[in-house]
Amino acid sequence: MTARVGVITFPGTLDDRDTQRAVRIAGLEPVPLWHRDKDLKQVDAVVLPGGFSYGDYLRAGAISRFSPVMESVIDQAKAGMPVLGICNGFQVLTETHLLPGAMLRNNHLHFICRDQKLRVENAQTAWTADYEAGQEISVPLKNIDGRYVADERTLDELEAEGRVAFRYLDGNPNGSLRDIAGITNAAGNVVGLMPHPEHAVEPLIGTGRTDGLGFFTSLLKKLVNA
Amino acid sequence: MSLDTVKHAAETPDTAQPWAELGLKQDEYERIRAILGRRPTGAELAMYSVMWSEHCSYKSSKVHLRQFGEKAPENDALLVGIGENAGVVDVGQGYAVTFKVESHNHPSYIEPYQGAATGVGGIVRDILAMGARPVAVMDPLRFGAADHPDTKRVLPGVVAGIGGYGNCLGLPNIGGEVVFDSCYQGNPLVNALCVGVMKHEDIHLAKASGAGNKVILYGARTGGDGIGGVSVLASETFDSTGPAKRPAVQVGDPFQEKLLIECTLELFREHLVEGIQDLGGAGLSCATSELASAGSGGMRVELDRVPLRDATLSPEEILMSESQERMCAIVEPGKVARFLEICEKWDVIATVIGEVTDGERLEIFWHGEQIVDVPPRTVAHEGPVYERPYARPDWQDALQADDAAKLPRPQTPEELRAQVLKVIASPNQASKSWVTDQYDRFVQGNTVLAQPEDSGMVRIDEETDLGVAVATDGNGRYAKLDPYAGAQLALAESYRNVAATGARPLAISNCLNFGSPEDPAVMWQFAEATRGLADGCLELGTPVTGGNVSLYNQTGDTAIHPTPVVAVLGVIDDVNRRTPMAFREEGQLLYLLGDTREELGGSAWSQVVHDHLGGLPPKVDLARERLLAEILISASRDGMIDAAHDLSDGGLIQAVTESCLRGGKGARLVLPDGTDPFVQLFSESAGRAVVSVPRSEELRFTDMCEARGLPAVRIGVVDGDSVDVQGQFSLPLEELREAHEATIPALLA
Amino acid sequence: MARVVVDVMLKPEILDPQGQAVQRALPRLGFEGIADVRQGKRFELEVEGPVDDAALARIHEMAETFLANTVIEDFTVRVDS
Amino acid sequence: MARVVVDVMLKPEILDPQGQAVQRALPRLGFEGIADVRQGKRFELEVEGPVDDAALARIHEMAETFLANTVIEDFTVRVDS
Ligand SMILES: Nc1ncnc2c1ncn2[C@@H]1O[C@H](COP(=O)(O)OP(=O)(O)O)[C@@H](O)[C@H]1O
Ligand SMILES: [Mg+2]
Repeated sequence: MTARVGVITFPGTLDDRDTQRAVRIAGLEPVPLWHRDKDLKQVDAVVLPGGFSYGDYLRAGAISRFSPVMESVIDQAKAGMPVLGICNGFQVLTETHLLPGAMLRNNHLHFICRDQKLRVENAQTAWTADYEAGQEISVPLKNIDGRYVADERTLDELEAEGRVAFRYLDGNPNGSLRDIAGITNAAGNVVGLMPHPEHAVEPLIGTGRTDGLGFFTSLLKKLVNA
Repeated sequence: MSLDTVKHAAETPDTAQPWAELGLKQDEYERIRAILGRRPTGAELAMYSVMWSEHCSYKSSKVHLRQFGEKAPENDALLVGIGENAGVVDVGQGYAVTFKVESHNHPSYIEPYQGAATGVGGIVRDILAMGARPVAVMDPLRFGAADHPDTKRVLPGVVAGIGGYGNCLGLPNIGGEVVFDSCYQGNPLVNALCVGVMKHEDIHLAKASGAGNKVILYGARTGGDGIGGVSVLASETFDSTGPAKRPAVQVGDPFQEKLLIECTLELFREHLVEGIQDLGGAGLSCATSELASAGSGGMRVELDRVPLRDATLSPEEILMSESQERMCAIVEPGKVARFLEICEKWDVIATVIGEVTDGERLEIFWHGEQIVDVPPRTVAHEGPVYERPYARPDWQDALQADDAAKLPRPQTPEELRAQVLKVIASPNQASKSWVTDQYDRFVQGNTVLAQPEDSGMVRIDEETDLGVAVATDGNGRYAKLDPYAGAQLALAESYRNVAATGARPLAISNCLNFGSPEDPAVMWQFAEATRGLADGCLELGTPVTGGNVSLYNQTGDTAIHPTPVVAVLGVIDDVNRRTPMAFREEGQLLYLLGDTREELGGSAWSQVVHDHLGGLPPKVDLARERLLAEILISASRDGMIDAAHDLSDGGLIQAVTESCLRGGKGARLVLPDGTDPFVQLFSESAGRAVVSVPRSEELRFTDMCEARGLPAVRIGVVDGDSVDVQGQFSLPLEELREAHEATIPALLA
Repeated sequence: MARVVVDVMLKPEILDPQGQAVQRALPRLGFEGIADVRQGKRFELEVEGPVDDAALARIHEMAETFLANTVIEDFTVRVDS
Repeated sequence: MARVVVDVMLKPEILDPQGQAVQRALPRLGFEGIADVRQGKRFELEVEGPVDDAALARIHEMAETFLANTVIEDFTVRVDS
């Protein structure tokens, strides 16, 4: 028996099918979830994929946060279910305050698409256990609202508690404070990041690297070996 | 407000009408009266004027475009040809691919962001309307001089618009072009291409048949977009205070379009659609008349049911509105409820606005009163056709006589080195990553190759690894020197680019960007270019599946260079066998395929070093292109080469530099004995490519080339961290990279 | 230093997808009774020196040629009190 | 119908690259003497019914929970005259 991973589609979500594919490649069972349904179909974990939900009008993630499915996700996340927000999904997680801080327009004001080097700072979350702390990985980055900000106190707290999960290497692509690419909640079950691990799971496609697969194999180990 | 009904028109034959303001000629207006047997109503006049415009009717170009059908090569792969929203090609395993290039030139000059964004939106709806899921976009772009202040306004806006719209739709951008030339200063060219994939049985056509079937308009509400021109009608027909100001530009909503795509694909999946048409230029006028014209019966539309964003719109304006993100579907009555349900699921507004009738007329009503009663064919398909006069311009001979061979050449290796750096760093030859990094090339998770590779390639089947490759090319400088050869060179380059990645070229689409057809010299360029393209496609066996014509790209009396842009689509059975452009393996051997002649007319070197355009473009040899393509495809299939890059503008040194930079490896070049290094490095002879061959494959590869008669010369080896031309100069990769990559950011930052 | 505010809004006849998205979301969030929402930009300019008629005229010109695209947008200029 | 305007600006301590980009471009366009530019959002809400204290309170709540993200933004609500 394998674990079931819900992948949410909001209106304007783009990377839902890609995320389902990544989940499948890792040996997990993807379960499509629709924004209007509160029912999480008994999944063991949830991924909020990238895209431009509601066009990112108003603010990225601001409108999706109020969808029915998010009520259930918030409840379950608080109860310990693994939740991963990628790019737009990360933005939704900050808007819901499951993760602290906020995401703003890149400091250079352009959309940026590139292969991005990261350091995995915390290898103990539900989504990073398959990496080593300090490991360097490369996955695609693509966004226009990717600048992570939070007040100094929050940043210090994140650092002190080891909740900065990923940091940008070889150049900060968007002005994110303290080079933060992704963070986790205190319990380590809710993780959000701007780069796209689901686009780095097959050798031939995209950047030609599979560095992103570890997110999903981490989850598999946690859920199936638990 | 008085409504100009059909009845009223019949009773008031002498009412003066603003046909001239709407762009109609006197004889065209007379023809409309003859067709109808009375004067047209305001609404009918609106429809005819917009549908008989150059943009919709192709009245100046039609007689020339016919060749694409008449000279079409025998090709079993063509499932749907010219005339539909886009052509469809069989790529095997039950899959069909549809692709097309469109232009949004003029709007992008007025409002770069929205002009370019809505250009992407429009071509994506064309592809969707064929029944396909859009899977990638490309954007061939041309701007004025790179250092002109207005280019700083237009280019960033256009790029942001293409990215803003395409990224939000989730379509990977896998290639395009960025070209600078002062001839495009007041007329930037913003062409956009979309590729879509479907199964054969999913092909949909734009026709309305089956009396009693419903006409459903769905998508965005209709507003006053893009109808600046028709306001004249409203002022003629309506209250004395005059019409509200109507915008001439359209604003796009990519989020709405994304919903429209997913919603439409779900409608197709449930087989709810009999016929479908996107709304683009000429809006509802076009969609209703084309659907009815292509179908078997007539159509009746209740125009007052159209959901509006602006309640003050007149019926004429509603008919002509170019509001974006709308589609029109023909649906069996029993399927309407389910259709509306799916639209509701996607938050897409859908309204039954009429039905297919068993008559032969297109009839449109406004609150119960008839305002249109026309034979739809006369609106949509039987518009005017012009045989515009054309003549070879009197300056053509002088231009061709001004041979680039006479230009002063570098005298020393140092001078040659400096000129190489200058060309590599020139805006046209420099890296375009400042542009392409603003486009998502990863979304959908099927991108095998994207810019700066020779062609974009996407996987279309995850089980079998079937893929398609697309490249776009055009060279206005060549076409200016000789439009017939220029069009063929664009075709040849695009074809070569597809083959270089290992894909087999199947079919083409094109966008013909020219000046005013009322100028006989421009019309001659157009006639020559279309003739060249049609002859070329026949010889290469790649049919034209569709395309677009953009005329009147000129400022005052000065036209842009004739700029035919050609997109070639190819298929590759297994994307694992694709050939990338990067030199990655030290020690691999570099072979130059094809013949290098002294051909500098229209070259990058002549432009960058001498600001010169004259002489003849490189010679076209399509048989050679075919042979080269076969070799490149076989070599990819049998694993004989690890990298390939086609040679085009900038010549050998440009290609080698790009492949070295991409792979992060240098090259040592040893040019053939007794040749002129300058010519070897900068000539732009067509039909060439450079490949990187593993030593273990050398014999097999050279045997194959020899057996098939393709010249293949060993010109060097992948080695070190500079590009070293023996006996001439050495250029460290870092210096080349700096020269190549710093130019565009410096110009636009 | 004085502050001048330039408000830039899409012309009424131009589609405003952002405003629409906000408006459509409101009922779901439990906010009824908002008939229309338009979203635009607000620029706050800190002006050195006196904000006299000449300065305002310059800012007006700046708004017209740069801050707004008058093909699709209207703008207003006012001194913040 | 009454119009209520909600202005949303980034908090002063948050970097505003859009405003900065505008400011940097001004001298090149020949506009001197602007010491700082901040760019924010302006929402125009058309309110059905009377804009009394209760309505304004609701709009205030809407701004606080939805139109602005108070982690990074400040807002003001006012009735347009
Ligand atoms: N506007 C653009 N959008 C996407 N890709 C682009 C664009 N401009 C250039 N490219 C890509 O950059 C690469 C180099 O462009 P170009 O020099 O025009 O290629 P070629 O010489 O093969 O025609 C190609 O992969 C092309 O697809
Ligand atoms: Mg090429």
